[in-house]
Amino acid sequence: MSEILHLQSVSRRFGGLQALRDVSLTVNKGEVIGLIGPNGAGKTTLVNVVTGVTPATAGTVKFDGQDITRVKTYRSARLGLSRTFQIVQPFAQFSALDNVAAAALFSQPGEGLKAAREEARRHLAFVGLEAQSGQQAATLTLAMRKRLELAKALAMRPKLLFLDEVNAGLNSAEVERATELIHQLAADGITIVMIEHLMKVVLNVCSRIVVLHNGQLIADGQPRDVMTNPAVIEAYLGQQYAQRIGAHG
Amino acid sequence: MTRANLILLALIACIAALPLFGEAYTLRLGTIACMYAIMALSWNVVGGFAGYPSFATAAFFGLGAYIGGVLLARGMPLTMAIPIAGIGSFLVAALLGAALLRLRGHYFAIASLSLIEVFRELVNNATDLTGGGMGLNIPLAASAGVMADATFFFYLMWGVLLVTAVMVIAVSMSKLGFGLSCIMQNETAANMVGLNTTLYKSVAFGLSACFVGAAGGVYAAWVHYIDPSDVFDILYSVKPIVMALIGGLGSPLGVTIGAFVYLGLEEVVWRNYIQIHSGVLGVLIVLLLLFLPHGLTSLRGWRLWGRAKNV
Amino acid sequence: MVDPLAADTSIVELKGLRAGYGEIQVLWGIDLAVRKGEITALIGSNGAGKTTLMRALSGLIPVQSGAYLCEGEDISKATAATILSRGIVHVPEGRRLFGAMSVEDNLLMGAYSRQVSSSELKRDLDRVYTTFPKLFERRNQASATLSGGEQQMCAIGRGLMSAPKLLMVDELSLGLSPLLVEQLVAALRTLNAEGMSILLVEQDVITALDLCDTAFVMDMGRIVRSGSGQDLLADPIIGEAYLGVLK
Amino acid sequence: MLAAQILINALVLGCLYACIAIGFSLVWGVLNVINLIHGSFIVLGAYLAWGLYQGLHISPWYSLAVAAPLFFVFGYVIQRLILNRVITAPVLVTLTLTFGLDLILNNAMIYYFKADYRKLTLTPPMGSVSIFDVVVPVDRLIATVAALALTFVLYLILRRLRVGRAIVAVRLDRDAAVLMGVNVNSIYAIAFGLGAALAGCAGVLMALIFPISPLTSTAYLGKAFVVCVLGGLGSVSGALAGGILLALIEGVGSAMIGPAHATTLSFVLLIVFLILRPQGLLGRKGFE
Repeated sequence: MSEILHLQSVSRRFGGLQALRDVSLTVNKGEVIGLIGPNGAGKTTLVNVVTGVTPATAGTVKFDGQDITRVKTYRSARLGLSRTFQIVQPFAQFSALDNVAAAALFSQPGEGLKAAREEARRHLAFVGLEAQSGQQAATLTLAMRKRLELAKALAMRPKLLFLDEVNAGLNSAEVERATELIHQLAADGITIVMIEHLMKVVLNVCSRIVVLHNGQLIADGQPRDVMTNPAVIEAYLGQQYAQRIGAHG
Repeated sequence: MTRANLILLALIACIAALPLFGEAYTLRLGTIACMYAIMALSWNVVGGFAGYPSFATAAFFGLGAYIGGVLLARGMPLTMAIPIAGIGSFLVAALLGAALLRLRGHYFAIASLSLIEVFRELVNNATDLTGGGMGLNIPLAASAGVMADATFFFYLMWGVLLVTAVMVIAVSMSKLGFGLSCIMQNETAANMVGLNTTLYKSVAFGLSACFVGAAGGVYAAWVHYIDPSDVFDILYSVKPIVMALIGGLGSPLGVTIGAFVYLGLEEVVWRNYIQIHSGVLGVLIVLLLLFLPHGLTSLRGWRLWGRAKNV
Repeated sequence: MVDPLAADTSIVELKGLRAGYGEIQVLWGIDLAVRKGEITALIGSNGAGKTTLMRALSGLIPVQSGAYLCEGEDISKATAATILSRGIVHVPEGRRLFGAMSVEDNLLMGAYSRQVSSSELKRDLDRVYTTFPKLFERRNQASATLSGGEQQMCAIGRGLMSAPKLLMVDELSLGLSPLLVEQLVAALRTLNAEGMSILLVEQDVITALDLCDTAFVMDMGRIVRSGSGQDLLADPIIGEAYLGVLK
Repeated sequence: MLAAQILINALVLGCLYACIAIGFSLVWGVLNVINLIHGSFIVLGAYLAWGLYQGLHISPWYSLAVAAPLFFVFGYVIQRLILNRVITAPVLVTLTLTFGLDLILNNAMIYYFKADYRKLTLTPPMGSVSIFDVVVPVDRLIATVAALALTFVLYLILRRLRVGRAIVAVRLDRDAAVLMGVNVNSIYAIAFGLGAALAGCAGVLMALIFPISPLTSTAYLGKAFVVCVLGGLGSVSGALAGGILLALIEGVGSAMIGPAHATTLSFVLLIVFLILRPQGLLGRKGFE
């Protein structure tokens, strides 16, 4: 497998707070990685560092062989790095269609608005929002906005896709549907790194799990190994949860 | 092209007929109307489309006036001096924009406001070039009589307005306008979809300065004499905002109508309350913001304008 | 559904409460009762409306319709200050400490709206310091410089300074290590044993259900289940939907 | 001795600048409103001192006691009746509104007092003293001490009084303050009133030193801007640091490149500072 993303000793500080500490991580093409850890462990910061929103204070980030540590967000987006936001970030006054069209339009230089809208329609169909394409983004339900976020990310023709809590706030049926979409994307060859709290989804979808705790990487490996790793149980899952997995699994 | 934009062009075309009814006063008013509309439309690019509260209009109006004025005073023909004033303003604004537009909200507002101060002081101190606080005399372009001059400068200002309107309409229909709208709604997301926000904002800032600068150049030639406190007047920054607020932010037709309505109010106030005109202007601003938060469009809610056009 | 005797035994009761932000409605008719002297837990996934419910209860957002009763009296139109004066105290999600103020100043802000003598204030302060000795050590330190767990202690302490009858804690365990959570849980148990009613919103469902007497499960802005903590822990549907337990 | 001269002048002037800026900073920090009337408030305060001295022979030191409550009420009412209605609106609206209010007040002053410059001259004059061979007029020195005292009074109000703690709390976290039972609307009005009172008192002190005219209001406002940006928003210590820094920059700038460029320099610095270090020199939140 060839690597697509490589983090070397990445750290990020916010004033006195060390949000990421010496994180090294390699993501290979075609993998689906689950990034887990307690709230405040630095998962979203990690995504922000890679996408250039808050650049690393130390260490290097390489994407597709290119050093992108100091590259601006819009550039890394054009290189094929896209993400969804934990707190959805729609263009609130635009229609769903124009939201996705914006993503297609600006991530591919040279694209025209008309072609971008055509393409957007396809992505909306893929996430099941065709019927809402003319609706203003602010008026969509949370579940729909989450899917809109996904459609936007896809319209950027990503090589690597970060999904930041796409299932948060969704009910079971919606989660199932989102999981199906992720499976489909993985089958299409998109490399995915997902931050997720629902262990059911993580274990169902991911081929590898990475655990962050207090800004440090404490485990990285096969799902079953990680779930039985004592450090992970201590920091994240808790004894009771581990017992339950033991009992059920 | 949307209906509102077509109406805007039609409106501007109608104004061109003004000299037919012209006396000197009408022409003077018409020239100022065009100048105000240029300012309001230009401000709308950065303030309405991109959502950045710019108070820099006066800075670029003054800059353009001085670029134009100095060149004219050195004997350059009008046909070259005005475009240079516009292009010069565009370049200065675009460069400054790259730095200033990293700021948001209050901080951007203050920074743009201080540009006026900085430019004025620079002009004040470059006495050799600009005449400093003594002001700058600009030779008459072509003295063919009072009326002919008035008509000439009216059409010159009108021409700049037409170009400005075409620019603004073109922006609103282009990828640039779409991008600015993205920036206004959610800049983080705009960056994340691969939009070079710094570039877009700088271009928008440049465009908002370009035609204001050109108008400044025309103004300098028109009035033959400028001094720093006259052209770098903070009111030139606030007026376009008030016009845009009257007409409704973001709509080119709205802000143009806002400019005309504002000028009408200003004329009435000037004539009747010369001593307290700026105070009355202040009252107008306060009343507008408190009672018509969405400009004239708020009136539709009162059913007074039930069948009025959708501005 | 609602116990006719609830007015006597419940400190807070909601009947068909609706609330939201501007045009967006989040809560679609909430019925629940928080009984005096009990620990009540509110669980549910992210975005189910738990925090919105808390904000409505403390008056940060207006109640759009429905009844909000405190000890039998309708306070659905009351301001945040009035609600606070009834002893309903909200420890918000994310702690929301006044970062530049010292720990002690934060605690004193908790007593802002109480008209009490300084000796009484001193006594309450001492009580908080007894409950959380860590805070005493750090009383002159700016609260922004505290660790996550200490911040949560400070936030709860600030809540205690408002003399609560009902203490509402939103996301007790957020971002804290299991050990710290255990300490905080122990502190809440003690407060409850001393007679304080507690309403707890919690992401960590197992902790919440273990701790509480009664629990309500929220989903999509509605209460979808309720019962004792132990019953809900054993409920297989809850297990699957909210605990993420593997089949 | 030039260095000592510049330094002492900067300290004296810096305290006055801090006093000019402190009310502006308070309003900006607590209400998140840039109060463009601030400059005219200061000028109005100066006229008050001038009028009381010329008309009733009341010494400016006593005028402070008149100005503070008067301006407090003035500010309180303006906030309650006008500003509060748009307090949640975007920057553009609040800024334009305070600009409109400033036009009204400034025009009223021009109408009544005319635009010419007046001077409040104490009789008999207070003379001057020399500190380390640097000559400083006594009235200016006393004004400086008074300015420092006013700044300190605000610090005490915010630090010791219940209402002061509430103001700080609202500034730090509005929602959390509501949860403590703070009535935010009333705190906004009080903070605006305090801002106005500080401006009025600053004006009284300015009357002792500078000529009085409605035309000077923008200069005061400009100083307030620069001080806030240099020192960081919303702290007493930040305003002091910003004030002294600004005075120092102006002093050194005047000495090196001539007084004509000093203002330009400070505004250029303002823009540079805004871009590089928007949190200001001290970069701390709150009024601690």
